[in-house]
Amino acid sequence: ADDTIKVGVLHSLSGTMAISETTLKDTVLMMVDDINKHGGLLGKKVEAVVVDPASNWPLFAEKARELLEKEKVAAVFGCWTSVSRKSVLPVFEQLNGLLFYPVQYEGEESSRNVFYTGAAPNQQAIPAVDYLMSKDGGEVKRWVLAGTDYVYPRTTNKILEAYLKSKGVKAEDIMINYTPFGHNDWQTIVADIKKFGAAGKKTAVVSTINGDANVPFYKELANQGIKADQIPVVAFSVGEEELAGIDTKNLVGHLAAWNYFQSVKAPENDAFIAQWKTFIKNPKRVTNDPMEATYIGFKMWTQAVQQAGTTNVDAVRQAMYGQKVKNLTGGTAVMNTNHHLSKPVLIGEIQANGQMQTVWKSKDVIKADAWSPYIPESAKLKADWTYPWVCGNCAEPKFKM
Amino acid sequence: MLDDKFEVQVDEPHGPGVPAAGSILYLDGVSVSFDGFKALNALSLILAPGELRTIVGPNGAGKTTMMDVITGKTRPDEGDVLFDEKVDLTRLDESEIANLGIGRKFQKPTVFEHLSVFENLELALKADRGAFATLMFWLSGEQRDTIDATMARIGLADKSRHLAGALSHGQKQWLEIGMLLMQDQRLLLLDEPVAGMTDSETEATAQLILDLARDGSRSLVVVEHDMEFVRALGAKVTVLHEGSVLAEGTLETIQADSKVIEVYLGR
Amino acid sequence: MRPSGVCPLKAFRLLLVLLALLAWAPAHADEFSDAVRALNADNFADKIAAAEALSALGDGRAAVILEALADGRLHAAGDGTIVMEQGGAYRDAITQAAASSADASPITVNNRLRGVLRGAVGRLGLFSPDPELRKRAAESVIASPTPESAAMVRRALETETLPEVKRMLSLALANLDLADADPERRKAAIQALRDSSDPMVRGQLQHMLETESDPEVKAAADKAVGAINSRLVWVSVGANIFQGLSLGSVLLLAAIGLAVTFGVMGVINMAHGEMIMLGAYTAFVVQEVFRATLPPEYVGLYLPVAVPVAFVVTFVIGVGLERTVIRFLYGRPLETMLATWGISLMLQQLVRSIFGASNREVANPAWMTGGIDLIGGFTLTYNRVIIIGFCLAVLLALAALLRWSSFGLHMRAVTQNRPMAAAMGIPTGRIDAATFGLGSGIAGMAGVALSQIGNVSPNLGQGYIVDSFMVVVFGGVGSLWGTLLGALSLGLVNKVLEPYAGAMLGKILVLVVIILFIQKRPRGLFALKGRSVES
Amino acid sequence: MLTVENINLYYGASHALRGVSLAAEPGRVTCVLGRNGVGKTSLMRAVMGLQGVKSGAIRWEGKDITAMSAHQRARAGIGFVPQGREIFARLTVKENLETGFAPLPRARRTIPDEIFELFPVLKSMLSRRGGDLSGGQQQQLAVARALVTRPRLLILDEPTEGIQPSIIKDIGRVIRLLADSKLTEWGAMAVLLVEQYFDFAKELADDFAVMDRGEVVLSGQAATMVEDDVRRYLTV
Amino acid sequence: MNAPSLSARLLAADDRRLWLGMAGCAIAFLVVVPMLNLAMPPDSALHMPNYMVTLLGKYLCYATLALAMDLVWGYCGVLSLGHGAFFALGGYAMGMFMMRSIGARGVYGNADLPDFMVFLNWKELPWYWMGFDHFWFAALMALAVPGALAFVFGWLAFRSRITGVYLSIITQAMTYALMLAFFRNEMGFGGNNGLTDFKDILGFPLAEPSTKLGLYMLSALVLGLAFLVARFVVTSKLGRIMMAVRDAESRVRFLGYSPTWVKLFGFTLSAMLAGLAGALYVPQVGIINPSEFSPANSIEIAIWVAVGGRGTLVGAVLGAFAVNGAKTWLTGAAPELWLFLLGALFIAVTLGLPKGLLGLWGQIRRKEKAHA
Ligand SMILES: Nc1ncnc2c1ncn2[C@@H]1O[C@H](COP(=O)(O)OP(=O)(O)OP(=O)(O)O)[C@@H](O)[C@H]1O
Ligand SMILES: Nc1ncnc2c1ncn2[C@@H]1O[C@H](COP(=O)(O)OP(=O)(O)OP(=O)(O)O)[C@@H](O)[C@H]1O
Ligand SMILES: NC(N)=O
Ligand SMILES: [Mg+2]
Ligand SMILES: [Mg+2]
Repeated sequence: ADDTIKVGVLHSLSGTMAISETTLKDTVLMMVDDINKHGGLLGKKVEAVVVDPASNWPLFAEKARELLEKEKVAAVFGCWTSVSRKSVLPVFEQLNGLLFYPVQYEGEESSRNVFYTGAAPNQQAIPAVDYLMSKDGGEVKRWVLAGTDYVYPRTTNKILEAYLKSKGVKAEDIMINYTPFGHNDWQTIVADIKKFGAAGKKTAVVSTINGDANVPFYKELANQGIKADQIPVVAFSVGEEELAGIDTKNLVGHLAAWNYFQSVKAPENDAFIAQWKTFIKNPKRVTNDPMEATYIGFKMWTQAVQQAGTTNVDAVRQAMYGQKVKNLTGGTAVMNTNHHLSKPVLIGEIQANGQMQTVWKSKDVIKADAWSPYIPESAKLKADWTYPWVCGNCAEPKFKM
Repeated sequence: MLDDKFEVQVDEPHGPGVPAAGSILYLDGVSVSFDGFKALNALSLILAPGELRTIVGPNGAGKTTMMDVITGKTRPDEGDVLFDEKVDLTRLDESEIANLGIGRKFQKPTVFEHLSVFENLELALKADRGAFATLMFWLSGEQRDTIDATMARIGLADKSRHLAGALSHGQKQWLEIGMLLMQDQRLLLLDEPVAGMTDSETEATAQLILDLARDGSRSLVVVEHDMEFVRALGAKVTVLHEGSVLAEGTLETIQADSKVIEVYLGR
Repeated sequence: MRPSGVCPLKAFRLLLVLLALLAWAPAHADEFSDAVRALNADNFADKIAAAEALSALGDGRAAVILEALADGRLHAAGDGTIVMEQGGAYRDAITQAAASSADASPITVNNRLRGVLRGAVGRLGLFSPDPELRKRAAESVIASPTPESAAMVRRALETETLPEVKRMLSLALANLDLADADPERRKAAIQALRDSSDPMVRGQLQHMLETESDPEVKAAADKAVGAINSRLVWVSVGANIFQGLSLGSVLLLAAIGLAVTFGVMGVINMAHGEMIMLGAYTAFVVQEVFRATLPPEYVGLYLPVAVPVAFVVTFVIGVGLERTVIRFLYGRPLETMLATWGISLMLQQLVRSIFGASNREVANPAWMTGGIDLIGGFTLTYNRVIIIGFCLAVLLALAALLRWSSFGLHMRAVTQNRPMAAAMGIPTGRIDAATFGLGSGIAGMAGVALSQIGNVSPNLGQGYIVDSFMVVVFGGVGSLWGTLLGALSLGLVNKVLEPYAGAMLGKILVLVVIILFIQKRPRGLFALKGRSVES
Repeated sequence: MLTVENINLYYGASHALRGVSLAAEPGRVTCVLGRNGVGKTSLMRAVMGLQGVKSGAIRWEGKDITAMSAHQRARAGIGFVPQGREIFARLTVKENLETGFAPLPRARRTIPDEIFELFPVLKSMLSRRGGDLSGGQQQQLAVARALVTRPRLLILDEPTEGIQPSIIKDIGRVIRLLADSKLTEWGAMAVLLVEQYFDFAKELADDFAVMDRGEVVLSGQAATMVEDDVRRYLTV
Repeated sequence: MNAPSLSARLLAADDRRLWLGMAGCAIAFLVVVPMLNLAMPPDSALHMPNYMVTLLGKYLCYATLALAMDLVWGYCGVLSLGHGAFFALGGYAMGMFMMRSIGARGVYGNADLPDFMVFLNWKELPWYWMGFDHFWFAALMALAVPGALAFVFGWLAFRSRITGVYLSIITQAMTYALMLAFFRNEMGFGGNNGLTDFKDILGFPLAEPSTKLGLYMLSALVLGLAFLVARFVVTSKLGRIMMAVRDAESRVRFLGYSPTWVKLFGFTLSAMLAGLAGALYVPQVGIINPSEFSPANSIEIAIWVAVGGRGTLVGAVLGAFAVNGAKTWLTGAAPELWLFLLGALFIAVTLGLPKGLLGLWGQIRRKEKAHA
């Protein structure tokens, strides 16, 4: 009807990715619920249209099309894996839809129809490595880059490798290891890491291991007795939600780098956590970074809609640029013209209670690089959707000044 | 007389060079063992072209195993199996052997249960067996008549479109015999063709087999325990026991043989 | 290059320690409490300094406090008092008086501080009267050698009486001596270390090869590295075999239940993985009940309780499924695939609706955590050892049941020829239900075990189903020994290939091995031969 | 005493048994004759409970067993030797025999010695898989297996098929002995025998039933039966 | 062989209803749908929206795939749990063509290399990408690669007399191994993301509704053609031999036929049909990645066939439409419950309709007859 504004929720509720994505669906529902309680948007009720793309990439595209063409939603909040995003991208571009993508990812993309609210590699990976190289981080000299074999880890590791080498780390001090999705026998790899770390130089593991593979990985780490003060593991895909599935008693001190931790003390965060626990009716449920990204994305979208006075995609897009939302860690997130956010970077150590304790925080928010300066081909490109560039991947502006 | 015919072939010493000369089927020193149990023990047997031979012997004597060896289902541990004087059957697989002209009816009737009686016979029909040829195959009127005639002969004319799986035990036996007829092979191996048939059907089957043997273009090996049937065939009888030949001769001779009575016929 | 000299500040601190130790008298009370209070500093650098100062006091009480700090059990109250948590009770760290934890918040540590604390605790422990503590201290000195420990270790060696601790201390000392200025000492250290199989030692010696100037020492180091290397090769072979067996046991465990429902009954049971999953969730529920009702020290017992509970739960579910769905499908094995696929979808969603989509935490009980460090940095982890034992026990029990019990005989008879079995007086319905229940029950028990090494989520079963079918078929359908041998050999092959090919390629190669192997044995490893197969 | 009363049996739309009635008494051998496909096996399977009947009743020892499952009938003392042997192919000979223990109380779970006297070949093959036996050996095993249950009604569907002459004679003798309760372990047994081999049947039978096209067309005591009448139904 | 037999066979096929049905479907899919899409005003109730056309196009590809599956499973008795692999290979072939067509329009503007290669520092195009600039070559490969893989794999397996579950499992191993292999970025097929960002096909922009309609109609034609080919095969004597092989493979040998070649023919033909379906599928969904190789996908194909009715070509097509239609509908209408509903559907079909949905049709017809 005309008195509602529909938003699409495109997160897998079944299949392998349901583990992570279901929470984000609930987050959007909570936000929608909240805005309706506060009088809706432009005087209309917001209605969430939930579909289940079932961790099936072609189904993502099909459902995206359904949301845009059939349900005529004003915006879609969804996707987790990069491949699902790649799958829906042509649909959003063809139908001029709006996708809010809330997960940290490999970068190398800036679509007119997508707003990326998760971290780009320079907002997560590089600060984490910097920290480990610092005195507080243990002055790490030797690196294991372990990841699941797909684009996000590949890209991140490529960037990190270039970065480490630029900092004088020798090739023999970098070990790169890839494993299949859902890998669950980590005996050999953990033993190898142990061996690699026994060469007399301070060693750390940078983990871009994703999803299901993490629990067995950490269990094996704990059982083979790899302690955080010997060989710390810093992860980019392990947050509170993942830790809730792991007994963290023996993992205390291993690290994670994100833009948000539940443990951060800030009034916005306290309110958000309380709201979440009430909404989900479970006082034990945790919050995590992609939830914050979803929160920021949703808030920004509502602000932009209000500012534009319409849900028209082109108008909303214009209104998004420069849009500010108080993030949950006490700072302010800003949407840049490259469709990515400026965010703070936090590094935390895992605690026995499954929470992260912040051990380092960036002084200021960091602006996301859509295109990494550490990849030669990419370094030439720039994303800026405002005049005179108006482009997601250009070496020069579209319009001459 | 029959006896004369036997004499020519039985004890004729073969030259070492061409031991299988003049035979359609030649088994020499064939042994098969299963986990140490010798099912066939240096079995030797020669069949002349056009000959009809009955084989009897106690349960477990190795009759079916012998047919398995001839048709390529079981590989012998040792010994020669030659078809048509020179073709070494131990090197060929089942379909190649079938294409040489050896057909078989199994002890336990095996037909294609999800095909109709007609289709079972159609598949057996002598024709090019290649994959492409069968793809383009088109049943001629003549061939259809042959099938119809065979169906009539095996008493299943009214069951033409019935699935073979729905036939009774004895009907399946008949269908299998029908399939054997359709193939028009040079050597037919029949394992207990009248098991489960009534006496009159048994007689009919005997007649059918004699018809087949009459013109001398086919050779037949028939295994049966039914002595009436064996008598009706009136052919030379080989008695197998523990995997080798125990006795050979006319039915009368072997029926009088005390060893045969002891292990097989009983008193 | 290691600095060969010792900087003055550190030397001074060391002196203090030595003095304190010689006197072995509690240091000035105020000095001690000041140092303890200093631990609650604002930044990690100050905390580190405070910890070092505290340990330098050489006060016996310091060890306990530093240990508590490392474990995150040291709290600072609003008024600045430092309280220590021990087994749920709070005491004032300085006065040992009982204290409340009302407004106390834990003093945060980071890895760097943790490392310092560990070294400090180690050094302090060297002189403890408790031999266990001394042993642990020696271990920690080996693990994090600092040049300043050397003198201390030397001193400790003089008084040490326990041969084992003595041996460890000399190793630790040799380790430290590798950096000594005196080439003779270095050489002696190398001699002492050449019998070690510790990759850490090798690392140090290798490092020496690059930096050592004395040719004689260098040669000795070279020889020692060679000796250690050749020993480590064997260690890695042994480790490989263990890992292979362990992976094999996981595969086996996942597959045994399927060996019954599919191998014996012929049901293409796509819901097998979900039975494993249900078993794992049962473990979770049992654990939660234990956590809610029992004191912490007994919670670890949830595991042995969960095994039979999971068996019963999944047995009952299996029987229910058999009676309502599977039994209408005998003789139509391919249809069982369709129906059980449907069941599997429903069970996944059911669990998702009850427990949520995310992972659930199932903790290793303390007795299953960690492992024995064997030589060469190779750890025999307890959970894997226990799982190997468990799965062999399950397999043997099942084999005995199938082979010797009349239930086993009836089960085989029924699955081979249902109408005839009925005509023999065997209650086929009951046997079918019990058999499917048994297979499901075993899968459930496997789920409990697998919860100890992997995640517990609604997708758990999907991760095992392909492998399970692979193992059962590769081994030869219907043969338990085939399943055993299939699982172990696939595990071993995988682990032998992995170091060369990597996890990804290794797995691909294993699949290729299976495909090729089946060509040679079209009915699996343990194929039945003869006529009986065809009929 | 077994009585079959007016049963009708269908395979889908095809009417395989049409109002068949039959009786088999302890101490007597009742022989069912008929050409291929007339419904003999269907009748036996109906009695055993392996094939449901649409109407009619089957009574055994006074009880209506029409609704009973096959295994309950086995427990009620009915033993079955099916056509086509139906050996448990992957069980050993010994295990095949032991499946016959199912309806027995624990104390009686032994294999009677008479079985091995009758079928000596089985004794030497106890550990061979049933499916590996020759056809005739399997048939012997099938008979032996049914005897292990110590039935009071023994159903034999063409038990001599594929068996060597000497053993056929033995089987004939045993059937006689069983019916006459001359064997120690068994009381007087009712024997229901399907046979194509007329001479064998004639020698054994006390009662006859001849079937044609799903119906019993001739029945009565063997002594009063006219051989030519029977033969007429057996020829095509 | 003699040419008249072909047309004679196709026309003589006894079931008139079938031909009428086919004609009806052809009109519905090739005339009615495009008309409803193009000629009806968008706000009319009869308008067929673009997304529906795309959806139908996708189903048509699935239906072709199901048909291929039914040919080997329903008729030859070979339960291939790796058919998704052939589909995916066909899809990759077409994807490679479309990838090459992007040219310098990729994000890094490299005319010689696809984006993912640029970004992973590939210096030159690997040899196995050669030729994919040409449509005809890609189209040929979409048939030849699955066909060749099926032929080699089948030849090895059938020759060794691998049957039943053993065959199913090694086909599953095959697709699983391929999935892992295609995951590897070193393979040069874009790793986990696969091939994506396609712009156009043969100059027709993929984003255009008219291109989508064209692809849809092509899919319908291909399905019709595949149906005719499959029907020709199964009604031939070869078809009956296939069924005989399915029921009693060893017995077929004693009749002188070689099951190896019979099955190999069916398997290879089926793989090629699957490849064709994949090649049509990829431009319509806009992405191809290794998840298409996942064992679960292949199992699902078997499920479609079983739901529709195994061993009946129409059933396979019906099953593909029914299951996928249900999935589309339920994932939107009942996102939290759809697995329950779909699972229940599978169980209900197995228990209630042993011959699949098509069996239901048969049952209804029989009832009607009984009433008449
Ligand atoms: N795979 C096997 N393993 C063990 N023994 C076997 C196997 N196959 C056959 N035998 C044995 O080999 C012997 C010969 O069997 P075969 O079937 O050839 O006998 P037969 O002469 O045909 O008997 P029948 O008259 O009963 O049909 C039998 O004793 C049988 O038990
Ligand atoms: N499972 C079945 N489905 C359909 N029809 C069947 C089935 N079994 C038997 N029939 C049909 O029922 C009729 C009776 O079969 P039955 O097996 O009882 O005959 P029979 O008298 O035992 O014959 P035989 O002497 O050949 O064993 C036959 O015409 C047969 O075709
Ligand atoms: N973008 C990710 N984490 O896949
Ligand atoms: Mg035989
Ligand atoms: Mg019969």
